[in-house]
Amino acid sequence: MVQADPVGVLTGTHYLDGDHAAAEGACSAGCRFFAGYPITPSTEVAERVALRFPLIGGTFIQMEDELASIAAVLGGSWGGLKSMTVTSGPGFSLMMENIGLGVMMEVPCVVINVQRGGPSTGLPTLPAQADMMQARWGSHGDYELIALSPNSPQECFDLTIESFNLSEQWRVPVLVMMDECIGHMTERVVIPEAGEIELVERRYTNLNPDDYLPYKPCEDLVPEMAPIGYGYRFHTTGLTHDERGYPSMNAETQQRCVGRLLDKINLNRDEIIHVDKHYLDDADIVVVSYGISSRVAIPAVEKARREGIKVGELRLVTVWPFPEKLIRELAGNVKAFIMPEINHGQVVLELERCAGGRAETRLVKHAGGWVHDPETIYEAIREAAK
Amino acid sequence: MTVTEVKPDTTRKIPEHPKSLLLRMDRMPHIWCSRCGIGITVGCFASAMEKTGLSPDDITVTSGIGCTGRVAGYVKADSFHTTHGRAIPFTVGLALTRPDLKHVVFSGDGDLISIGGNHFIHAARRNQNMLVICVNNFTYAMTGGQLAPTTPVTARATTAPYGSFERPFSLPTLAISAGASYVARWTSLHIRRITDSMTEALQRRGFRFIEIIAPCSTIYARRNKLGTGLDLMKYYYENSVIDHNASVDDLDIGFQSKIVVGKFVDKDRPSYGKSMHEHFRKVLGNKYQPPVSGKMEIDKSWSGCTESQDTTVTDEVQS
Amino acid sequence: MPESNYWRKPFDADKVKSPDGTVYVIKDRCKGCGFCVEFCPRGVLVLSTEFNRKGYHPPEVIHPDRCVNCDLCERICPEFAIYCLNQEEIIELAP
Amino acid sequence: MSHTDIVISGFGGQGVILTGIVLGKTISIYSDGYATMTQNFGPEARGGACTAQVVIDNDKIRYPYVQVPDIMIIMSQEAYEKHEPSLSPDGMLLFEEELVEPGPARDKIRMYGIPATRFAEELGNPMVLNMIMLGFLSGTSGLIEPIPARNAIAASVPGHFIELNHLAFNKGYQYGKGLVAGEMLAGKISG
Repeated sequence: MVQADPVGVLTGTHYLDGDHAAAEGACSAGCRFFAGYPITPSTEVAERVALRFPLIGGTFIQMEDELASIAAVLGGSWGGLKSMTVTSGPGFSLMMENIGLGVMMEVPCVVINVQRGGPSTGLPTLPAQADMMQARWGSHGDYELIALSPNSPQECFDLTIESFNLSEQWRVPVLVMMDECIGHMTERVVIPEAGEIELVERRYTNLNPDDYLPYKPCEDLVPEMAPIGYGYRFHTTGLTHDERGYPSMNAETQQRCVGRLLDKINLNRDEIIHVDKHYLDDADIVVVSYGISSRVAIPAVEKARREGIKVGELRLVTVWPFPEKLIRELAGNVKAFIMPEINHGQVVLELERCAGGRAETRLVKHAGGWVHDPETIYEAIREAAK
Repeated sequence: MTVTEVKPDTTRKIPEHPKSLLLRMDRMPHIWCSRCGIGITVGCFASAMEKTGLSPDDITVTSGIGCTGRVAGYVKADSFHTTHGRAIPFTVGLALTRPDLKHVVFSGDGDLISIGGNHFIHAARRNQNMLVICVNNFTYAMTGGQLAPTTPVTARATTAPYGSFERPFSLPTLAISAGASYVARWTSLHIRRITDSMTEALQRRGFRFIEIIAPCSTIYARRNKLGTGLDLMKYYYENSVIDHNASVDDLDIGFQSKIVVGKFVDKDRPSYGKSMHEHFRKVLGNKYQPPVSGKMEIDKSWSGCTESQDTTVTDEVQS
Repeated sequence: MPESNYWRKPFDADKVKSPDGTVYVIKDRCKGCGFCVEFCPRGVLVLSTEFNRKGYHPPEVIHPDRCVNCDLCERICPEFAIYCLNQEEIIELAP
Repeated sequence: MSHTDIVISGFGGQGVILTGIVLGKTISIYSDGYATMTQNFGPEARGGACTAQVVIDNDKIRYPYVQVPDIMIIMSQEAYEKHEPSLSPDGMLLFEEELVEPGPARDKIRMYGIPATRFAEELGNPMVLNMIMLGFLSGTSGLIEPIPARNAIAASVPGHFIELNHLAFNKGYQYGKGLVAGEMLAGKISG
């Protein structure tokens, strides 16, 4: 852990929307390369980065499209700078292939998706949480990555920094799954002193080039990186590769290569996953939610509590990897899970799988365009309590 | 003098291949077919590297997908084999974060000009700092011979079984009109010219483009009944015309027509990074913080980057 | 195999002392394209009748004395399977 | 500061969003409360109708949108027609009186009009109409105090516009105070 560079940290109390707060999070986290393409409702992130980067030693480039943006971000990260892009649904779809390349080449980088209603052009200016499964499965092949879900402008700042830390630690693209409501919601954002912001820096090898294998993992299953131009002369590819980074297209290497990419996240879940718990100790019913829906759920939970219903709230700060162990534990103790999502049932599928029939799961769905009415969630709690 | 026959990696008496410092000889034989021209261009690149005196640590090589997309895997430098069409934008990231290095994109016509065509014109427009080498064999070879944006009219492809009727792109024309600062075209027979162009272009800044017409023996030549790659090499000999001052109208390539080659553009135009730097310095004055680089402040004798940081011993591997 | 038609003989060829070269062939890397044979300006090479491990006919040096160490075979070989060195280079490159 | 839902609406160019930002800053940075501002953000907002919503509370705000507006700041007829029906029966309607012709008051709704655009022109810049409206909010409702509001304005507009915006705020504030004082004198409301 090192402390943030004060140059990028706009210490103070601000009144910012989620998009601008995320941009400040990137500046504070030491992100110094940004490539992006304008798309509503994420553009304000790029705009603020464009404004700020020339003042803090960053390089901002507006690329020709989202395909180029994510590719440039991967290049920028290999070039040695913390790199980020930002987009929304249609652009996120275009980025999918190279998010997979980021997973395969193990490139630390951050992708912010300010979610809007879909499919296709959908609702460019209105919120949804309908890209959650795309975040999980949108690129082809088996993979694991990390997705966080902030629920306030303050968290857009905090979790963007956290995303950079996670991506450097686990050498994986980290997705910040915001939504239009959070992105365009303005609230107080406190940016601390640089000395209070802890950053994870990239783990470069200290082996000699002759001894270095680019994809030989350490104990935590993460291989160390080599900087370019220092004699390592490594090769990296999106093809299935061996520890030398050379293509090796056979079933055995595939198992080893992909197996480790999955294991490095899955076996380290306890270290990666972060959840918020409220009133879980005596809960019969647990409302499981993430992002803006977690904020909207709280008034409903509190109202039900006041009426004597034993309901708790579990808020997924980390949505992917999913807190499977915790859900399995809870499923043995509670009667029902309720999940409000601004989609027609995505993360709830994972909830249901982990509940394994031991607790009922109920989806409070919403097609997007607005957030849930807390009353709807309250009704679902009452229904489940019957 | 007698013929000396050498097997790879055999006795220590035999000298190494002269290019073994620059190419990954541990990966030879490579995947390219017999009579394919790509290997020639890679050899020329290695020669150009020698002529410039650059170390492999001074360059990066990035490829997309396809036959030429495999070049990155054979060059003994930090090398990136990326996704289809995205070698140029990937290199935009590399070039902007490591402006101290030379960045080379080495890929095929389908990769760079079809799926990656938008990136090509925009990188040229911005004069992004990279040397783009395109091996043009008029077809998608790795996927089995489909129509490419370079396939000449009447040439056959698996997806144009009755011959192509689409007007192909002339790549130098495209690069020139998009604003590239260095544009040349050669065939794979012009080994010394290619080497000279690469040598020259490696030493320039901005967006530099070299097209190399090369034979695809197995797919393009066979489907079009043109003999083998050797016959295509002979065709290049007989039909290529060097004209450095050719007008863009002369640069179109018809089916087995003459091929105008040469160095068409070589001009000094500020690169993207330089324009950015100068613009901000002018507009922002001393508020401007020049971009940090990903280059690490360590001299070349250093043997590890993270001695001061916690590192995990790589010997203890779980896999 | 006839000598190449594609490369003219320099007018001062007899006056200039050409450097000697030694041709090396990594036979099993060769894919028998024939480029080196076809384009060698001095007709040093022919394709041999023997097969290498992959079933290709690698080149064979039939006129070693004619080699002037011009490097053309090395540069035009797509397989990195042939190269020529002069005496100094051999000493330099030998491990 | 009890829970208050505020809608600010007008047409693009009137500074609706900035009004929301300055109001939110006044509460959440220069006072002790919490304020969440959201905006109806859509292609139709460009030059057309424009609305900002501010939720104010003395506790952390969960549900971010306005549910039943307690206060409305209305700067166009279109905005009046669109939003007035949702105003709380005991809410407060503040309107630009030369641009909005309101219907009769419903229920216990308190209505105050101000010729803000004319005042802004008199101050030399029609763009400061929004800060006149904000001052008017302060003067009529007491929801925000002038000092934190002036601080929030100073932190939100370019340096050379601060003074003008402060003047605009004061103009609206005084006018609002005057209207309320007049009502009290007339015995319409009690202090």
